[in-house]
Amino acid sequence: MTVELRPTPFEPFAELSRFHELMAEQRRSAGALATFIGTMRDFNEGDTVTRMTLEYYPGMTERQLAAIVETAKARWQLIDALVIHRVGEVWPGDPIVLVGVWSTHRAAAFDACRYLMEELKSRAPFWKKEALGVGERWVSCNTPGYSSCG
Amino acid sequence: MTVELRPTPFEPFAELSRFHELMAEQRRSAGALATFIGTMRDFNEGDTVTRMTLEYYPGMTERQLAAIVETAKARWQLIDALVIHRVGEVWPGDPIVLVGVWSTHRAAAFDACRYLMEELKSRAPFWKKEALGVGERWVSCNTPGYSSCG
Amino acid sequence: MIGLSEIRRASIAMSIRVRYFASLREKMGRVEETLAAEGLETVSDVWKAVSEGRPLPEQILCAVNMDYATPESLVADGDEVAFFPPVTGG
Amino acid sequence: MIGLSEIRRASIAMSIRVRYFASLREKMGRVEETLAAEGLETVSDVWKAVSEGRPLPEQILCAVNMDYATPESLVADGDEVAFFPPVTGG
Repeated sequence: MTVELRPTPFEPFAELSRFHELMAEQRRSAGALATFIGTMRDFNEGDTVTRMTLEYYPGMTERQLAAIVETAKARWQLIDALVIHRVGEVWPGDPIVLVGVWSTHRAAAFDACRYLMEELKSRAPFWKKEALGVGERWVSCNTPGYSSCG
Repeated sequence: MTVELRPTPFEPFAELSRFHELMAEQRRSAGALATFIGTMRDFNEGDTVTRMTLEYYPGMTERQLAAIVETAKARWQLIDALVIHRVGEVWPGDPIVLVGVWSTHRAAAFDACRYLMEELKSRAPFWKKEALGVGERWVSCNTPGYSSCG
Repeated sequence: MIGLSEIRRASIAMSIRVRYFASLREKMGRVEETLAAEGLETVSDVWKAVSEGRPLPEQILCAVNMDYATPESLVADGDEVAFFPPVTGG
Repeated sequence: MIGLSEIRRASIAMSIRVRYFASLREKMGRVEETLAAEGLETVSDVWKAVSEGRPLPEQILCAVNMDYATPESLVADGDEVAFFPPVTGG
């Protein structure tokens, strides 16, 4: 189980590929990989966003992410998990968060991946400040993730 | 929305990366990408599986996959979706299925990705025949995917 | 007088193509066959025609022209009917 | 007689480090401060000490030693207490 904070841009597919290959024999028995990649949008609440700064709480952020991953590991049968989250300045189109969950069964992979994302969004100490055309503003809250559009 | 049947091995992360890049400007506004990758396990029902043959129904398989994707598109607000499924001979560790769903919101991406996988497994005409140490056998049914281990 | 091409067209039109897949294909010992359409009104009739009158096993799925169907679904000249076991993709 | 090093140790131990993040950090106009621990029993006491006696705003989250806490959570000498707005990562 790997949790990383990244101060510089990352390429999510290359990260997933590298992590997957490093699993060697184990990956053969995995069977299911569910992932989520969140990238920065160039709009929010009707405004164009040109840049964003991600603040975090060094020490607590890592601690909370590790706790969330441990809970997922205890709750589902997982082979491995990878969580990468950007900090610092990000631009539209930049990946912000990557969650990957390897399991023998797809239900566990899907459930754990979503759980990690929802917990990360509601518990991990990160704060987004958006740079607009004129001025800046803090994002005030995250949208709940379990509502369906269907 | 792209649906492909592949008679030869594919690299899921490279496929996702290529598809993602081709989206150009649109991807900037996507925000959320949920994916599922299913790889061949080297065991099933307690036996070592050395090889597998994926049979399909040319014409109907493509038609059913396209219908499933259309239904997802009507039900959720999606930017794009990619479905790749292997046919022919596969070996342990080989990717079998890749589903990627791009959306503005993570709930739609997660829900639609899972919907596509469950529908694909229950409706798309594919059949697996496993080669064991001695002999071969048809996989008799897919496990339901909505049960949680939690 | 009926020309050869008309006979051929008629014989093609008045038939139903039946296809089998996976374990059912192996059990039937054939990949496909073409039936004369006369007297075949439903998928169930088609199955009986190819299986010496036996009823369609409960777990066997059927399709007409590549859409899922039921044993009661109607069939017509030129249709493609398929029978296969539960699908196991993904 | 108390030596200088003992005084220093005591002054370090008898303190609580308070940290602020994001919009709250900007509102407070400071990143962190160190309070004398005397008379501070709960997170709520710490907040009152840094905000001229005002109650902790409902939406502000708090942590003690990097674990989430409530206004009623106890604090002790040497603790790190943090206040911040709702998190918006992911």
